[in-house]
Amino acid sequence: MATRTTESDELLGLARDQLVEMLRWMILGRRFEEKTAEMYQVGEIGGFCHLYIGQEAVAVGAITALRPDDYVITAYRDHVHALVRRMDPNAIMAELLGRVGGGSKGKGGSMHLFDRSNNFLGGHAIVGGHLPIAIGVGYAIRYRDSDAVCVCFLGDSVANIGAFNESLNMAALFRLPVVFVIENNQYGMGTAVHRAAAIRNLADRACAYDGMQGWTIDGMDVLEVRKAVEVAVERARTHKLPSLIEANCYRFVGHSMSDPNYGHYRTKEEVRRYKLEEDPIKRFIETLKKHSMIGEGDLTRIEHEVKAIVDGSVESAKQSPLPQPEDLYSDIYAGGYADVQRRDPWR
Amino acid sequence: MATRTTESDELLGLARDQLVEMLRWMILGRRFEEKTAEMYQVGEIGGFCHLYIGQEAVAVGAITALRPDDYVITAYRDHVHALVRRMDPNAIMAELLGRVGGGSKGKGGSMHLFDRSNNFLGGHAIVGGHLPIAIGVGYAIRYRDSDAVCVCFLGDSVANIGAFNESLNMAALFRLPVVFVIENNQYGMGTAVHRAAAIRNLADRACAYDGMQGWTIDGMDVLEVRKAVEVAVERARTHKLPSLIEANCYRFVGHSMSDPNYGHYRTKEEVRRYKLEEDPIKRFIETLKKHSMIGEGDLTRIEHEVKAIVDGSVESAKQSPLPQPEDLYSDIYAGGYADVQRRDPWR
Amino acid sequence: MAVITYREALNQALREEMRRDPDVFLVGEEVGAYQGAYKISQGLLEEFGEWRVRDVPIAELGFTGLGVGAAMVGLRPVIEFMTWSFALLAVDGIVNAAAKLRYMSGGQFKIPITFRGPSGAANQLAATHSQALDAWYAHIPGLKVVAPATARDAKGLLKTAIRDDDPVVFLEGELLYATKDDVPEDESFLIPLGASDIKRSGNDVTIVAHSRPLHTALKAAEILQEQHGISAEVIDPRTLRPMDIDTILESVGKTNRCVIVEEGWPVCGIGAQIVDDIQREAFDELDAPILRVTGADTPQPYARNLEQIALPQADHIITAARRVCYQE
Amino acid sequence: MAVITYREALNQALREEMRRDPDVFLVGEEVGAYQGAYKISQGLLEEFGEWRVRDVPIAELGFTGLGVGAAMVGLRPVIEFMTWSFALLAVDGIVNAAAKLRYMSGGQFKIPITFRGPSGAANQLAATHSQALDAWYAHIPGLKVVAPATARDAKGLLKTAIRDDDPVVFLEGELLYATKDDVPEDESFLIPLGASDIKRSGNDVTIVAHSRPLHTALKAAEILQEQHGISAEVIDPRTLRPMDIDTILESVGKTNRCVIVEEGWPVCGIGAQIVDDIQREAFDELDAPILRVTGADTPQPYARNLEQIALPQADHIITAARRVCYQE
Ligand SMILES: Cc1ncc(C[n+]2csc(CCOP(=O)(O)OP(=O)(O)O)c2C)c(N)n1
Ligand SMILES: Cc1ncc(C[n+]2csc(CCOP(=O)(O)OP(=O)(O)O)c2C)c(N)n1
Ligand SMILES: [Mg+2]
Ligand SMILES: [Mg+2]
Repeated sequence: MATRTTESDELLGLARDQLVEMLRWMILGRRFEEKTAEMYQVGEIGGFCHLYIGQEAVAVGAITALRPDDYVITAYRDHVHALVRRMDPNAIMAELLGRVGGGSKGKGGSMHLFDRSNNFLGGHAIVGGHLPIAIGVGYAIRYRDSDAVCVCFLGDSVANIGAFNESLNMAALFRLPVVFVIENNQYGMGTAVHRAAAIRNLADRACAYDGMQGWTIDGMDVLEVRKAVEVAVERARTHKLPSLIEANCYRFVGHSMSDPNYGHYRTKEEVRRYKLEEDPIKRFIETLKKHSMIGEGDLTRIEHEVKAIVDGSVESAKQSPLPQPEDLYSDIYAGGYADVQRRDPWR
Repeated sequence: MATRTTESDELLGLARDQLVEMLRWMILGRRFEEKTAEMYQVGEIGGFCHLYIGQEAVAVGAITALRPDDYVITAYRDHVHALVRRMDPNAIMAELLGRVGGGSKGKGGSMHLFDRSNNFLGGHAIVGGHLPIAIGVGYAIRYRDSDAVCVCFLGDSVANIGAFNESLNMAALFRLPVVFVIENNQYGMGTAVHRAAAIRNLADRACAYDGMQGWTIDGMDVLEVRKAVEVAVERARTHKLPSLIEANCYRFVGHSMSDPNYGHYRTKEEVRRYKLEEDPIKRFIETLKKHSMIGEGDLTRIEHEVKAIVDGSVESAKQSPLPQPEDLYSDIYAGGYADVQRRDPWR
Repeated sequence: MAVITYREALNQALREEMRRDPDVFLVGEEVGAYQGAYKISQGLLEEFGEWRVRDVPIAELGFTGLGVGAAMVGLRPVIEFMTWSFALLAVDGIVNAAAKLRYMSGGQFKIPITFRGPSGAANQLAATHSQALDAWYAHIPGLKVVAPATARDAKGLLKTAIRDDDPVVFLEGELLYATKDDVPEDESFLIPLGASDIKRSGNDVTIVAHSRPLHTALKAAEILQEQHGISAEVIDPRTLRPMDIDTILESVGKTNRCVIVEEGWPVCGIGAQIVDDIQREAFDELDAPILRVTGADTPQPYARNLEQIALPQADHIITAARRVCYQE
Repeated sequence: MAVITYREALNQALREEMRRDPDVFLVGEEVGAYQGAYKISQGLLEEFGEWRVRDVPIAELGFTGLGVGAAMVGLRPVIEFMTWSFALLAVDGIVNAAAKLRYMSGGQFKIPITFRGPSGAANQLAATHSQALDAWYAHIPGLKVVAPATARDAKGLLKTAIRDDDPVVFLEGELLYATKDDVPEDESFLIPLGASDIKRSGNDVTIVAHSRPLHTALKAAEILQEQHGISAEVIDPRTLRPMDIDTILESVGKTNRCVIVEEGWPVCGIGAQIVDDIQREAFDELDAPILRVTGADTPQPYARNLEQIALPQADHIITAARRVCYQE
């Protein structure tokens, strides 16, 4: 990719275990999404469903750099972020299938995953809608004098929306420990980044906020992502300064399950080339092999483990019952919703 | 002021007539606002009423740089922009008094002045709300292949709101002939600029948009404003490129008629110093005198003329009748509003 | 006449109006190169070029205002929201600018703009993406609100909306796009705003429904006739503001009973206003309380089975209709 | 008890709750150094410091979300809108985030946030600054909506709202801030959400009114009694969602007549829902159609004389009440 600046020949001083763990997350993410696509195609999953295939290096590189008490928030393309943040794969799959065993009891669906116990704050489906929420989390961290940080993932198109300016300005103004990670997968739906954003590198928009630092990295290189996020997290944790990282990446699949892989907006050839030359999993495996960190045996073992998890999640999800009609009215208000039957005797 | 970079010892090649005309607009603006304050204090004017006293150099420098077929749009602190854009002073004053002779027949008030015949597009009271409108005007100009431009005035606080990012990005992306003029009067209501904006010079936010150029100028110097706007207008007219000018200025009065001149947020001393040292009218008179462009006689004549206009506007406004009850329901829909009596028989 | 989809009908309306009037242009996310997220604008970029079919960044507030500004200086923008749920970011532009500028300027500026896009629930899009805020827009003086249920109405009403000199909120049914209907090919075919349409005649009960629930109501009406001997008259107001309440009153004058159906939430919904209007103007005609069938008073759930019961169902309407006929 | 203003009552409520619970904090434009645009937060910055009384840039969408995010991780933000008209920029955060997050997360996250600020018309602020969008927020499941008319209610209800675990939209009357009332000083004084209050007893007609129009209704009730021999019962629902409709039904059961007053626009307003509820549950009790007195169905005009007639007046209420009593 144009933005690949440094060849990650260093392993950031990570132990073999850690590196293999990262690879395992990436493969789990990939296989989970492939299974999700399958389940969508057979009609077990409905609604809008946005897959992360091709972008795994970003979530994995970033989230593995965090502590358990840090916070993660993202948009609707959220399955892999949730997974890597250790949300139970069974709960994710059950959510996709609309079952009570889902993280949101089947009420949220693909775009609205949440896992409170792992500080995974969603899964937000309105473009840019979660940026203000992220700074609120950063605010709460400082309010409590904690040294946690909040990592907020966002799509490239978010750089053009109003909430971006309001959120980044306040993050810089109040010195909030928030790391904004733009997943620049080159397109917002069918719109190439430069047909929407009047700026070459989105990270350069950090220039508009004193105290905010921005940098553009190769988001197909999981170690480069990890390194950048570690720096940004340190800025946030220690100096209470926000950052804006633009991770250039690529989605190998359509915008959502209802969109084609390519079409008016990008060529089949382009997609093929990225898959062939830039696949973050392939690239990471190469790096690891070069450093003799893994062998074929490890890969087989990982694929095996991952398959068990993924298949298990479907198995488990299918066992989970559908929500009951009365679940329609739970979880709206804290104290329940007594009054509703009066105006709504039909249900 | 800190940002006064060049002493405007040049008169930009303007003819004496033009220079005196500019001074005349400034003095008219000042006296009109003083009269407005008076009328507010005696209860003839109601609602929120934001005076422009101290900032005259910005509107006058910018608007006199325009052609009649250009467009002007601004926020709620709009009386002087309307005046300089040649809206009838009688219609402005009648509007402030809530009379049918007002530009909006008394329905808009101080914050919502409009003069279609002079391409004065308002008078908008929601902070940032008119920026998207301004780019729509720019869009229409290009749609029609016209070489008009749209000058959009905005307060300093607007740099922190969402619409700012959306509008500047689209202006740059579509190459719209829009000149954004930030009237940085150092405060958004009671908030000093740097308590709200995480950036030293607001004009530097142009850095976030390729094609946008930004510069910070001394907005108490009418000739510096005029020069900068001329450059920006040329960029827009000829090259279809937007600009962001930050004119540093100061309001000598409270945020609105219901706010004190100073208080928690700024000292009496600060206000005094600005009035003494930075008054844009005094400064312009000095410059003109230095170049022997005016004498005391001219000043007396201008004050005299201006007084006649201002007093005349009050005279005329007071003659204008109050709106009739039936006016409540006109100007809502193009074809009138036939149905209303049914649900609203009380009025 | 030709049988075409609601989607094609909207496309025809846009194309015809853009051909007819060079001031009409379309703005929205993915309306151009991508041919529209729901393909409503298919082929328009190719015919009219990028200044008249403008892809914009995801910036709902910004491009709403872009439309308002262009309208102020005489153009006739059509603003497409990818869905009306995203227009929540743009309500300031719609409510505080578009709806009020004529008034605040004392009539100096007309704002001939059409805001359109899919509204309501689709298939399991869940809470943020499934809402029918019809009542919100109907609440606002200065706006007109249209919600067609058939391809024919969609075409005739969109053409009228585009020609209208006021801001029109045009609510399309996301799940109606593929439905088909006989639609006049005649380019002069227009349907006036503010005219209800009696979609089915009947004598025993008046059912008022718009947008997708109209079809549910029609289905319910058939079952009511066949299984319960109740003859239902089904009226589609089509325009929610201004609303043609007279047609409804006339019907209620005949049936003396009324059920109102809508997909939106119940509290302060469209039906509440219709109830108010009917009881005020036809108090003595009513033989039973008016009942309402609405979307469930809850954020829209994702799970398919919950989503189904959250939407107005024929069963619900049948129960309500039988109740106002004192059959239950 | 002490006689204090509505403004002071709100200030007391905030102060008491902030003292009681370190998780409560206030966010808004000018709430700190400036002491509040309407001085509701007078003295709070000095007592609680800048992290608990936070001045923010003019960025309604941003600081609304800031509150929602802080609430997600356990704080109890109070978000002040300088006026509710500016919240139009923030409805996405209120409606698509705050109101839905509990549901979309299957109950994992509670959102204990209070959105508050002045609502409705003040003195000639004109169209963009004068609107009572009570019905909009009442329409939304997931929100609670409160609109106190007196200093006492303001204090008791704001304290309850802040302690409530759900998002509460708290609509203050801009023109009520200076009104005075007897208010308990006791820090444990709370008024539950969802409880109407009978502000005046009567037998001939029920008048329902909230926020500022309550006072207009009370004035009308006096005139009705004195000049027309009509004894009006005046009920303030105080909470618009959930609404205590039982108290209203009981009253209508006695009076058999009802007039509903609100400052907001008529179409799909609060009153429309109350009409719907009454006619559904007390159809046989009604001796006359329910009539509504609302804000005029128009953007708010600037001119003082027009503004006056655009707002509900005692005269309007008297006419309506006499009409439902068949005196006219
Ligand atoms: C405010 C808003 N407008 C439009 C949409 C519809 N929409 C969903 S995703 C998307 C594209 C977003 O692209 P990007 O931010 O680059 O993220 P990516 O999908 O590439 O991960 C659009 C237009 C939305 N969800 N929210
Ligand atoms: C969206 C919005 N929020 C808040 C307000 C209230 N308000 C009116 S003017 C103002 C200050 C604006 O300051 P600035 O932009 O610097 O302009 P100035 O008044 O200094 O000319 C505020 C907070 C508003 N009108 N609109
Ligand atoms: Mg993208
Ligand atoms: Mg300012």
